[in-house]
Parts: sequence; C-alpha cells; structure tokens
Amino acid sequence: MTAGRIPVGERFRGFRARLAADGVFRPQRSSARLGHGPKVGVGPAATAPPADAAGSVGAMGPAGAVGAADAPVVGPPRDAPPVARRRGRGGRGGEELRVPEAEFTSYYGRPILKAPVWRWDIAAYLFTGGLAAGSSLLAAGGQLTGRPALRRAGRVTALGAVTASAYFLINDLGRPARFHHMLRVAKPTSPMSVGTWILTAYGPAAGLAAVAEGAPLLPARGVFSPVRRLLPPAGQVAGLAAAAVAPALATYTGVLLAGTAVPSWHEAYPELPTIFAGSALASGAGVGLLAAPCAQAGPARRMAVAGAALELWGAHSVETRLGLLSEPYRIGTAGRLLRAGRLLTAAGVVGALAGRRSRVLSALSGTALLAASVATRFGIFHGGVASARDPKYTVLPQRERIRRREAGQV
Amino acid sequence: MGLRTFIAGWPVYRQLTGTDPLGRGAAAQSGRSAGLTARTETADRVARSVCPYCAVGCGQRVYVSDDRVTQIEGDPDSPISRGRLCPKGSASKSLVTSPLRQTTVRYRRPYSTEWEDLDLDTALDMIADRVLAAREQTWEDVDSDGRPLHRTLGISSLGGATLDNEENYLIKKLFTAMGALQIENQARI
Amino acid sequence: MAEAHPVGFQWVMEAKRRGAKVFHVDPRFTRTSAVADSYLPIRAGTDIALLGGVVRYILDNELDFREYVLAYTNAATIVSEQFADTEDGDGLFSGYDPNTDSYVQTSWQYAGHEADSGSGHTAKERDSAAGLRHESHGAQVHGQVQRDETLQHPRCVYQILRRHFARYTPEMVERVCGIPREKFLELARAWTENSGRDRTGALVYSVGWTQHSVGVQYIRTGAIIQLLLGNMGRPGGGILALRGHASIQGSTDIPTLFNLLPGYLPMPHHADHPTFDEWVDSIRHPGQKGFWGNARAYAASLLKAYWGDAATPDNDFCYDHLPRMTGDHGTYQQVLNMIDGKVRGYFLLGQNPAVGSAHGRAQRLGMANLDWLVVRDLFMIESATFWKNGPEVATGEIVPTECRTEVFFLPAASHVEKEGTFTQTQRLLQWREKAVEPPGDARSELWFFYHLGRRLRERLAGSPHRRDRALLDLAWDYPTHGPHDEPSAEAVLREINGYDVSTGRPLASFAEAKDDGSTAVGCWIYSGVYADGVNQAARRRSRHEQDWVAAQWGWAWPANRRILYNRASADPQGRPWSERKKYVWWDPQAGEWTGYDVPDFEKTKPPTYRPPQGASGPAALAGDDPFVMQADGKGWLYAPSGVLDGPLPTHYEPAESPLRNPLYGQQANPTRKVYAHPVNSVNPSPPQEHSQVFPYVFTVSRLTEHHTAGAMSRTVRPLAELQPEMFVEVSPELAAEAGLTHLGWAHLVSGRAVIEAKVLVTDRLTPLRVDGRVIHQLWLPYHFGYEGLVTGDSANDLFGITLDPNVLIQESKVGTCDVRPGRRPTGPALRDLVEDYRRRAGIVPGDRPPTVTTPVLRPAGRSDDGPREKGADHA
Amino acid sequence: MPDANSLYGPLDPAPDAGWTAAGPRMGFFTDTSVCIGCKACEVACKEWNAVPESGFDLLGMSYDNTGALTANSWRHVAFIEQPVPAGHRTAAFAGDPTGGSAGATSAAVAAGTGSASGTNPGVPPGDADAAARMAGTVPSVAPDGTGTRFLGMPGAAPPGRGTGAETRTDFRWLMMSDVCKHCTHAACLDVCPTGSLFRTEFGTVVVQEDICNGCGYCISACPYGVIDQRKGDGRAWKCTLCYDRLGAGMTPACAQACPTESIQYGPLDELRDRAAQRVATLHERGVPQARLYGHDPTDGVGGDGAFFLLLGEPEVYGLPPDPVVTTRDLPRMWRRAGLAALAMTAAAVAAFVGGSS
Repeated sequence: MTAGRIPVGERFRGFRARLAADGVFRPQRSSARLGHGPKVGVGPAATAPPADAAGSVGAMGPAGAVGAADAPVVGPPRDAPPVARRRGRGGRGGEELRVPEAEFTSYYGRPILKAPVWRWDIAAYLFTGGLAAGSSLLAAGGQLTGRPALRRAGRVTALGAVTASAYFLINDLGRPARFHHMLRVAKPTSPMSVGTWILTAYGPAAGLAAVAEGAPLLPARGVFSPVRRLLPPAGQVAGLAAAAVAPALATYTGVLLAGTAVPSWHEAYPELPTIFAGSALASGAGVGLLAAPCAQAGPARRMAVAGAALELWGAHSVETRLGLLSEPYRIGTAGRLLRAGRLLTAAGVVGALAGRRSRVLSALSGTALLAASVATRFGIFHGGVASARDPKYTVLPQRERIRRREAGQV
Repeated sequence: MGLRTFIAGWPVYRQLTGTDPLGRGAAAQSGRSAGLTARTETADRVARSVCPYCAVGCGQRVYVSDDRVTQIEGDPDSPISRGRLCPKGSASKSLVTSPLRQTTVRYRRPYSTEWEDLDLDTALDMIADRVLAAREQTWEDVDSDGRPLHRTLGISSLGGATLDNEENYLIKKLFTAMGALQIENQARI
Repeated sequence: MAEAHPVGFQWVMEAKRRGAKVFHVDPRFTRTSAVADSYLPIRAGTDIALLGGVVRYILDNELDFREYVLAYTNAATIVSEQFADTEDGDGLFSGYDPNTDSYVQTSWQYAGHEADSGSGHTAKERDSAAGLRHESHGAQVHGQVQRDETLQHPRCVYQILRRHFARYTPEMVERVCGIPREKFLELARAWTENSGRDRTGALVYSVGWTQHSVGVQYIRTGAIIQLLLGNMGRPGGGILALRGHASIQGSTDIPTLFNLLPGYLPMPHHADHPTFDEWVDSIRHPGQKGFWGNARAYAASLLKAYWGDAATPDNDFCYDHLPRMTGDHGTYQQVLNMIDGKVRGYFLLGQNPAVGSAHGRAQRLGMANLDWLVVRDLFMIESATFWKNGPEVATGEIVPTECRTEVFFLPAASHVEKEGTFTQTQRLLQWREKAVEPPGDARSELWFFYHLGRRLRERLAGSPHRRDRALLDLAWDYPTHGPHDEPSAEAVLREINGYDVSTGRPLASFAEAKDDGSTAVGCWIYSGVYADGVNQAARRRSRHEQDWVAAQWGWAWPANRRILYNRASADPQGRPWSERKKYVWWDPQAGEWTGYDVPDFEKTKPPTYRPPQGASGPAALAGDDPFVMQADGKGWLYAPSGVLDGPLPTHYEPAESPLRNPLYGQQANPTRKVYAHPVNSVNPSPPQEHSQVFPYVFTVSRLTEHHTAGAMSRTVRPLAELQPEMFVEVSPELAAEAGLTHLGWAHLVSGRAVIEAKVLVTDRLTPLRVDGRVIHQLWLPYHFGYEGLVTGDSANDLFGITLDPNVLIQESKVGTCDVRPGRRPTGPALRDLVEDYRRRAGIVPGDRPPTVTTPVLRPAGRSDDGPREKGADHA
Repeated sequence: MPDANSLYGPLDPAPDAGWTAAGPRMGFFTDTSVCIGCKACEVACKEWNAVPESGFDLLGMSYDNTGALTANSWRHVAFIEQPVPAGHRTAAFAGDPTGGSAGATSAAVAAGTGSASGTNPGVPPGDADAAARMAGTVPSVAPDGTGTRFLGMPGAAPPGRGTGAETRTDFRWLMMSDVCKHCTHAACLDVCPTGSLFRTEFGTVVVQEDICNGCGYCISACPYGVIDQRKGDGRAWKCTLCYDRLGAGMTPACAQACPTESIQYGPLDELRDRAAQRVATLHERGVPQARLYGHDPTDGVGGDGAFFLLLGEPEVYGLPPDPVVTTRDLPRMWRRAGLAALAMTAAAVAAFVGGSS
C-alpha cells in the first residue's frame, strides 16, 4: 500500500458505510415530498391510465388523444419505491430490461446523449492497464513461488504496459499538457480520479520492480554497487506493492466505464469489473505462457483458465442480461469483436491446457489470450459507444422504467 | 510561491482540511474562478444607448474598457424593453466589433475590376468635385413657364432609417440647399 | 410581431398573461402564430376584405360604440349627393378620370363643401406622394358640416359605410381571403366583445400592410374598425405601426424624403406653390379648424433655421432657395432614371437597395449606369459590389470593364461610435451616448455631411451663380470637437428643437414658434425636445421610479405625449369612459385636463367649449373634438379627401394575382402607380390571359435572426449561423404538386428574375380555398444577397415595381411566380429562362397592364391602349 | 461533511460541496409555453461568454440551425412542428384544403443533416424513423410494440403518407430553449478527475477553463447530453449559468435577454413555486399537456437547477424521459469492483498455490 491511497480509500469506505446506515441509496423522504410534487399531479392528466403512458412511447397519439396520452409522465410523483429495481439480481443492480422492440422518438432522431469522445487510446488503455495488473500479479506469484521467469516477464511487461497506459491516457486528453491536473483532487466519486491515484501508486512500484530486474546488469563495483545490492530487495517490496494494487487497477476500469450515462456501460456495471478482472488475468497469463518455460508456466495456465472463466461469464452476461441494452454488444463492430474475443479466449484456454509440454503451443495460446483481451476490451468499448449514439437505448429503457414505476404504484 | 502556500492551495489538501471532503465545490475552486468577476463590473465606463436594429427602441448599455466595447446588453431601466433584447440586439457587440467591418475608404475607378485604397480627405474632395459637377451639368433653374425650380435631378440619395435625427437633419438641410431633390429613405420602401 | 419585433412582443405576452386574446393573421404560421390564441391564414393581399367583413359585422349587428362614434367621428356627417360608391361603379368611385388613372375628389366631399374642400384632381398628389404628408396634417375641410345625429340620413357617413361594406359578408371573406367563416366570426366576435367602455382592443401591423398597391387603405380599414369600436386615443387601443428600422420614424419626421420637409411640411411644387404665401396656405388652409392653422409659423421658422440671417420676412425667408417638385421623384422613379442615364451621382447612406428594394435587377442596372456612387456603410454591402459580384455580372449584363460607375466606399460609424437620437416606433426620441471613437476612417453621417457641406461652401465662396446662393446662405456653423472635428449633435438637436433667434433660448414647444423670423425651428413637431436647454431625449429615469406611462424616459413628439388624441379616452363631458380605462380627463375643480399622460388638447379648454362663429385654427375646435389635427376635429370613418384611391377602402386584388376580383369588375387599384419601363413588368393577372404561367402567390418577410437586407446580420457570426441559408417555405400540398422535397433545391421564376433557394416543406403553410379554387402560397425571407458570411439569392429580385398611389410604396408583399424543383440556370441561360416565361406570359417590354378592368368605365383614347392589346395578343 | 444524500436524493448541493455560507440555490425556470423561439438566449450567451461560432449549416429542423447543445452553443432553441392541436385555440387550418402532414417526412429528412459545430461529438445525424415520429402523428404504438415504421423514402411518397393523418387541420409549433440542467447530482461534476467541474456557491455546476484538461469523462457522464468538447481547444464547455455575472449580482445573459420571460432566473425555491402555479394556470386554460420537467428534487438527478415547463413528451424536445445520475449506483459499482478484485486476487493466489507444477 502506498501512502497516497489510504486516505481516499478510507474516506470512501466511511462514506459508503454511512450511506448504507442511512438506509441506502434511495432517499427515504417519499412521504414528505419536497418541492411541489403534489401540485403537478393535479389536473385531468393524473387520472389517465398509466398504460396510456406506455402506449405513448414515442408518439403523441392521434390528435384527440394527446391530452390523455401526453400527461401521465407528470402526474404520478417520481419518488415511488423502486419495486422492480430491488427485485433485480445483485441487489438493485441487475435491472433486467425486457423491453420489446418498440417505437420511440427523439428530437429529429438525434442522440440524446453525447457519445464518448474517447478515442481508441482508451480502449487500448483498458487492455494495457489490465495487462499491467495481470502481469504484476503473475510477477508477484513468480517472485513468491520462485519462478524467476514469470517474475521477470511479469515485471517487465507490467512496466511496459503501464508506460503505454500512461501514454494512452495522456494522449487522449484534449489538453495533454495539463495531465497533471489529474492530481489536483482526489475524488471518490470519480472513478477516473480514483484510477489516477491507483496508477500513481502502482506505476512507481511496477517501475521499480521492473528496474530491479536490471540489477545484475549493473557493474558489481564502483558507485553502482550499492544500487546493485539494494535493488533486488527493493524490487521485491515494490513488486509485492504493485501486485497489491494490481487488482484495483484491473477492476476500477469497469467502474470507469460504468460510471457514465452510456446506457450499455452503465447498466453493465455488475459485470464490467469482473470481465476486466478476468481479461486482466488472462492477459497476464498470456504473458506468462509466452515468456516462461513450460516448467514455470503452470500458474499461468491456471490463471488463464480462471481469467477466461470470469471474462466469458461476464461477457455472456452483458450480452444477454440487459435486454435491449445487450443489443449493442451483439451487433456491429462490438458484436464482432466480442465474438472474436470469446473464440480467442476459448482457443487460448484450450491451448494453454493442451500445451503443457509445448512451448510453441503455449506461446500461441498466450498470444491468443492477449488478443482475446484486446478484442474484449475494444468490444465492450464499442458496444457502449454505439448505445450512446442511438437514442433508442436512452429512451426505451427509461420509458420502461417509468412504466414499471407507475405500474408499481397502482 | 512557498511550499507551504503550494500545499495549502492544493485542492487535495483543502479536501482533507476543509468543508468539502469530496472535492466537489469549495475545495476544487481554482484561483481564477475565485477571482472571477463580471467584466461589466470592471468596465471603464458605460454608455446608455439604443438598439440599432428595429424600431422598438430597446435600451442598451454599452460597456467600455480600454476604449473597446466589451459588452452590450439590455438596459433594465428602460420602460420599453425592460432590459431585454432580441437576438439581433443581443448581437450588437458582435456587430460593432465585427472583423468584417470595413474601416478604410475603398475606391473603385471607372471600368476597374478591383478596389483601391483612398485617403479619406481625398475621397471627400473628390466627392465634393463630383457633386458640384453633377449640379452644374444638371441644374434646372426655372420651368418652361419661368417658375422657379432651383434644383438638380442629377443627384440621388437613399438612406436614413438607421441614422440619427440630427444626421438626417443635416442631410436634408444640405441636400435641399444643394437643390438636390431626390432624397429618399427606407420609409418609402 | 414575435418574428420581427420580439422585444415589443413582450407586451403582447404580458397582455395575454392578463387574459387578452391574441389573433394573428398571416399568410404563414409564424412564431407569433405559435403563441396566439387564434391563427388565421390569409391569402396575401386581401386584408381589406377581411377587415371590411369586420366593419360589416359591427354595423350589421350595431356593435359600434355609439356614444363615441357619434361624438368623435364623422359618422353623422352628410356627404355630397354627387358621391357615387364603388357599389354602383363596379369598383370605381365617382370622379374617376381614366385618362390619368386618378380621381377628382369633388364629389367625395361633405355636402355643401363640394367646391371649397378636397384636393380636386389628384394625379399630381399621387406623384408627390401626398398621402405621406397627410400622415400628420390631414386634409382640408372648410367651416361647418351638416350632420344627422340619428345616423338615419341616407347620405350620412354611417349609412354610406353600411352600404359600402354590405357585400363584405362572412361568405365573401371566405371567398376572397380563404379564411373559413367560423374563423372569421371568431375574430369579429372577439374584437367587438373586447372593445367599448371597459375594454379596448389594439391593432398591430407592419409592412405586411404597407407594402401593397392598396397599402394605405389597409390601414384606413383598420382605422374605421378602431373608430367604430372606440379604440382610438385610449389606453390599450389604437393602431400600432411596428416600424422596422431604429429611426425610420425619425427619418419620416425629419425626412430624407423627396416630397417632405421636416415636420411633414410639403416640399413645394413648382406649379402649386410658386410663392411662400401660396405654399403656406396650402398647408394651413386659412379658416380651417385645428392645429395646422399655425403652419405659417412652422414654415417660417424652418426656413429661418435653414438660412439663418439670410432668411428675413422681406425675402420670404429665402423660400426661393427651396427646390421644387414637378412630379414623381421617388426612389423607384430615380432608379428608372438611372437606367435611362439621367442621374449622375447616388448616395447610399446605410441602405442596400441591391437587396432591400423591389426589383433588385433594376436597382443594380441603375447603379451600373451612374457617374459615381457613394456608399456609406459599416460593411461591404451588395450595393457597393454590384459591379463585381452581382448576379448581372454572372449573366453578362454588367461587365466590370465596361461599367463606368465610380464607387466610393466610405466606412460609417456604428451606433455606439456617435451620439444622437433615434425616434422609435411610438414617436419616442431616445438619445444615445457615444461609447467609443469610430475605427479607422469610419465617421458619422453628421461628420460626413457637415464637412462635405463645409467644403462645398468653401469651393463656392464668391460664386456669382444664383444656384449657389442657397448653399452660401446656409446656416452651417456647428461647433465641432474631438480629433476628427466631429460636429456637435446636441447643437443640431437644439436647432431641431428651435430657439429664439435674438436670445438663443431653446423653445419650450411649437406653440412658441413665430412667423416673423424671430424663431428658428428645425422640426416643429420636435419642439420641446430641448426645452429648458435640457436634452429631454437623454432622460433615463428608471421605469422602477415612475408610473407605467414612464413620461420621464426619453421624449415623445408632440409635447412628450405618449398616446395621440388622448382626449378621446374621456367621454364628451370629459369623464373617463370607465375607471378601468381612465387615462386623461377633465378636472372641473382645477379647470384643466389632467391624467397620466400629457393631454392631447388645449389644457384649459373645457369639454363644454363651443367655438364662436368664424373661428379658425385651434380656437375652432370644440371641447369635444378630440382629433385636433383633423379639419373637423373628428375621426374620419369616411375620408372626403387626403386619400387618393377612395374615401372608403375597397378590396382590390394585388397588381399580380392569380384570381379575378370576386367583389368588383375592377381588378386592382385603379389609381396605383405603374411604371411602363422596359426593365419593369407586371405578371399578367385576370382578366388578362396567361396568368396561369405564374400560378403561385409568394410573399416575403423577415426572420427574427436577420435584419432587412442582411448587412447588419449576415455579417455578424452569432446571427448568420442561426439562419445560414436562403430558403423557401412551401406547404406539403404544394411540395407534392411541384415535386419539391425538404432541403432540396427549388427555383422561383417571375417576369423579372429567377432565384433559387433550399426548400423547407412545412405544415406551417397551407393551401387556401379561394373563390372555388385552391391557391398555393410560398414564403421567402428577403435577407439574402451575395456578400457577407452567409449568402443566397435575393427574394426582392422577384418583384416588379407597382406602387401605392398615396405614398409611392411598392407592392412587395405579394406577387405571383412559378416554382420548379432543382437549381436555377447560371450565366446567360438564366436570362433565357426568364425570357421564356415572359414570352409565354405575353409580357412585352415597356408594356403597361390594363388599369381599368370594369366595363362600367372604359378609358377612351389612351395612348398605351395599343401595347396593352398587343401584350394580350402576344404568344 | 457530505450529506447522506450526497450521491442521490434531495439535497441542497452547495452546502454539501463545502460552501458553508452559501445563499439560496439559484437556477433557471424555462417556460416553453411562452417561448417565441427568437434565439436571443443563444446569442446573448455567445456574446457574454465569447462562445465561438457553431457552423453555418441549414439543418432543416424547422428553424433550428443549431441542432443541439454543444461546446459552442450553450443555449439551444429546439423547434418542433406537429400537426396536432395546441389545446387552447381554434384549429389553425380548420376548413383549409389541406392534405396530409409533412411533419414526419421533413423531420426524417432533417435527421440526416449535420452541423460543423466545431465540437466533438457535436451534432451527429439522427435516426430517420425516430425523427418521423416526432411529428406526433404516428398511430399510438400498441403495447406489443408493433407500430408502423417510417418508409424512409422522403419525397418518394406524397407527403403525409405513412403518418396516419389524412388531412391536417391543426398545428402546433413548440419551441424550447434548452440549457445545462445544473443537476442537484451532477454526474459530470462527480466524475471530473481534475476538479475542473465544480459546484459553485450558487449551487450551479461550472467547468473551470483554467483546469479542464479535456479528459472527456464528463461528456459520457451527462445524462442529458449537454457537455461537449471543443475541437482544437480540447476542453469541455457548457453553460456556466454566467458564474461571473452571478458573482456580481447580475442575471445570466440569456435570462436577461429573453423577451418573453420564458427563461426565468432566480432562487430555485421561488422558481418552483412559480412554475407550479403556471402549470395550474395552463391546465385551467385548457392546456392539459403542460407539465414540469426536472423540477422534482426526488427524481433521478435530485432535481435540476434548470428545469422546464414542457408541452409534450421530453424526448420530443431531445430530453431523456427519466434521467438518472450515474453516480447513484457508484457504491454498488465499487462493491462490484471490489468483489472482482478479490476474485482476481483469489484466482491469482489459487493459480500459484493450487496446482502441482
């Protein structure tokens, strides 16, 4: 643990604890409504059957019906207990949106949301960040269990990946020269801020660990000799520190994407960290399979299996559980990428298991796992972007939510 | 800036020590934001004016800093407009500060295909020459019955609806004294 | 109103919030319609039929405000038995002279006044746009009139009105305007129900009413309704003209117009006004009632202001220095003269006729045939670059290397770079403070004309020529200041206000003007704006610190009066008509008129005052004659003189119409001003043949986001981006008929031009069922031209030149055209297309459309009969 | 200390953001029933805030040539043409020889236009079918979701075809000046990693241009699609509710300019009272469609600092019907991430500890 992270984490944990104690995330003031909720419910509109509102998704209805079809949105107050939500899997999380293909409307059909402006850098970062995390875990495992090949490969890959990550992140900024503004604040409400501090903690540790691998290259005498002597133990500590932060690094990116208004990202928040954790493990394993001799690669194979399991479960879940919002993950670029990821993952796992004795097969399966991770990350990225670009994914789930809320009240 | 000031100004420090632990408000405010003030507050002077577009006559306040117009907005005191402006009136600052405004005299020689530059003083002299010449060439002193006409129909003028009353007064006065009768403006259109 | 005067519209919204009903009549559904209580789509150019329907509704149901009508209007006045109405003349009144296409007004006069009143023959008045000067000074009526207070006399105005409007039934309104009966009745009911003692209704119009060949009569019809309903001179009532330019009211009051001098004094006519006395008497009509009786003082004081020490009673105040009119010298006549090579030089002062005036091609061709052109503007406008970028350059009609016009572009100062007053639409003068110096060579008009005048006078010093005396005698010594020797606008305003010549004391009001040369007044109606030596127009007392009339904000002419004829807000006895609508009333204790506003009446003249026999001028007005500028002190339901195209409004079809006039055999205004010039033409209308070549009606107007010809908006980024392209709005039905698609291109063809525009297919336009036919209307903004940040073809290019006879304003709110999908041709092919249409429509260059179309009266021996027949035979 | 409702639910946001001496929360109430679509707000905003031009493109979206709120348009006036009754007045075209409405066709065509707004993502083209339904003439969608679909061939068929309306008799033209909502729970602010977006003492949400480094997170986070990135400049921009003017006790430029008081500025509590009264008045006057949007402090974003009176469904105006701040779910998201991290750790440990080789 580095110094930077503790206060934030503690603050946030405390904060969450208090929220939970206060009766969670839904305000409990429904009986004493603030503002003017009751007033707006007055009027002929309030008596219209809620079904009309659902029927009016996307349409005013014929001229004469406008009054009735138009109004219920305003009528019932919005603070009804979210019955449907609490029923979902994973607490309130898994809102299951079985929305039929329905008509919807928007202003000249244009997107209601602004699609992410993140370029491919961010998708690439999702991969490199995960790769770094997975590699650090691999390295730490190698370090603790005496598998120097895994350690070395993991540490070096981690440094490379985290360096690439930094590049991608800064390159994607509209004002790259202001990257250090990220360190102005530490905001628990901002996954990106949390991620920044995680990276701040992780980066130096991973770097030191990797540099330590270079200790034997230093001359044994002279000014560098103390360095040569001190580096390996420092690397051990740093490597473990990096590994400790690594799971956070690998999974916060799930929150990073989910913490947006992008429909298919946000609604996938239960799965995204899992997918990314799995993907990180698999990619780390891929490095191990590529770099380590068969004798040392056993943990990497098991990591590959575990990672693939998490990743496949998660990806399957987002492609099926979210109703309409699963659609963007199944079609178009995102669909192709995720299908490719699934195939590559499967191939990688099979190869890893089958190739216990074949360095070539191991290396191939390692490559497949890395490629799978890339494909999955880009697939998830594109799926979300597509969901933001089409107003359908904004309007219909929200309409459905209104309908259910109102139905729940009746 | 000392290290202490630097740290005290660091929003993370302010988060930890101040009233805004989540860093969403007070702690995150930048120095620039804290020092922000409306430029109308710091203007050197304010001219009370009237919108130059339609004839509703909305009151405008023209704010000037360093002899440049920095803002034009509605005058809330006006009983006509109550401080409001339409899009055109609201665009008045862009109008008067437009980079497209022509600020030098341009001259097109007969049969020329291009503009040339011309000194304002020279332009005025040339126009005076031409006015006198046109007058001389087209002067009508009396009609066929000997009744006075005292005029020229060789000079025309169109405009005045966005000009000041004082300007129109001098225009009409001078043209009338010149005998130039064909003076018209938008009111005929 | 929401489109073109959004900030003024706040008061409509305010009224609506308080329960007022808002009716909007427009050929297209606009931003005003969107918030109106009722929208009435109307065929462009038929408003008189609609309003005439309302007049009939009022009279038929006796819904007029009888007490007001009897006391304050000429309803009871008996009209000459020589008068014959359009109802008997198939659309022509008595007195029509087919040889001059104008009326002799003798038969229109009040009974007993046939010989001594009116203008007699009006052809000359048309050429001098005399209607404009009647804007304030009315027409003459001598002495007392015969009245029938029971309104039963068959020749009293009330009964004439009843007969005249009898055929304007709801069915006829529907047939002419395309407004369904129910819609019309809703309007008529609401209007009458919301007028009277306790309530008032206001009528708001803009150039949608003035830019017609019958424009003045549109407003006359409105005036008749408002007088019948008692809505004049009262708060919340009136006829409100929304003028379109910051000081267009000021440029009419202090006119840059050929036929007027400041304060609506007429420019002298060579034949009618050879001497000062004759000129003055033609204004004041000796013996007549009302405030024009003092016209000699106003006229003398003006000349004194012009020629200073040189102007003395002995030389008639240099009256002979004034140029004389001989006929029509209006802007359109000038343009045709330019084309004919008769004009040497042209000044454009913040005006862009290449885009803003009707028949843009004629405007540009005229400018291409000058010796020199001076353009003073903020931006490089189309009128300065016609020789380079105009459409005629593309068609080869203007070749830069062959165009001799010498062009001077002089940058102008903007409204914040000079000080001075604007007069807004309700006659309010507001002084603007100068904020900054103008940039570079930019200068105010004040600077330009002062220094131009100075140089001219220097050149001419010692000139022996009689013609130069007027310039040399001119009082032209204004103090200057600043780095550029800017003349003092306050000094000019002081002269406009007027001062005592001997003491220099500014006059307090025009009542102090003298006819003996002891006062100089630049514009008598503005007298008082500098009262007490204080710039009253610069007053800026906050609205929060005064009452709702806000009399201490700026200064309104006359005498800082905010509602004209406000004596009518009280009943004949001087009591408010109702508590709710009290405004100005007689205070018997104090023995004076009092109220929220400056009373528009002699302050101490009691309601019971009756003029002695033989009184004239203001003294001849009775205590219950509220319309103090009128010759009989009454509001004129019937105008025995002053309006050249009839004492009562009559529906005529626009000069270009696809329809035969359903009301009369007379198709269009028989007195309209037409120009038979090769460059001008009128698309054929029934009963002419080939009107179907131009089957559609188009109208143009403003968008909120742009200003007139675009020089002040297409050059300004935040405005240009809001409406970035020329477009035409069509109904879905017309789109289907003509094969137009949304955002596709279309081009519109008239007998003058072809222009192109992007198409907006919108439900906001509707076809109308008119006289059994379906009529399609198109709408275009007229803001676009070929310079600026955003450009497009100019809608005004489509129009020809036909003018209202009273004020010589062009009919540019309605015309006929054809519309076709796709872009227009370019280069010479463009003219070929127009020529093809002209050939098919039988348009002959220089031809004159038939003026009289009723068999009741056939013109005899007209020289232009021939071409007209030929035109019809052609093709 | 942060309020229990710091992430969701009714909250007075300024004190929660550390402004101990904050005054009343200030905001906008935009009453679209009196909007005349003049766009003075757009221009006044640009003039005051020196917002760059947003493209000279004719979009064909009625009179809207701005298209959307972008980094270069902080106010956006929406125009919606519908051949349906306005409720309070006589049918606009009753008795006229009208055919079908072109509203759906024209809107569908307009959906295909784009604007060179100079921003990212700016104003991308839209979905023609959804646009066509905007005109409000499509038959109500059956509960099973079946409905007619727009043929997608504008101009090929006579206008009105496929819209269900044989003849149009009535019409309404909705106009609405859209703006940043200054949410009680502002996702943009919460996710901003630099503190560039912050809550002011007036309860408004402002991007600090000296801080923003253009990370783009706020853009994806906004449930209303308000924030946008300026090309070339790289930073995110949006309405500041004229933070500098507020500090000087002035009214924001748009509200000051608005000719008809469609945009009202003031303490949010007062505005909410006024808005409720206005809705009641409109209902009395026969406009049952009038409803408030964003006024409710218990809604998904804790109520908006800039709320609206609408005359139709929110999505017709380009507003989400039921926006929820993404950070509502943040605690659960972190919990999920924590679980995933644990699983990852466990898997790694197991990979090394378990197994034989």
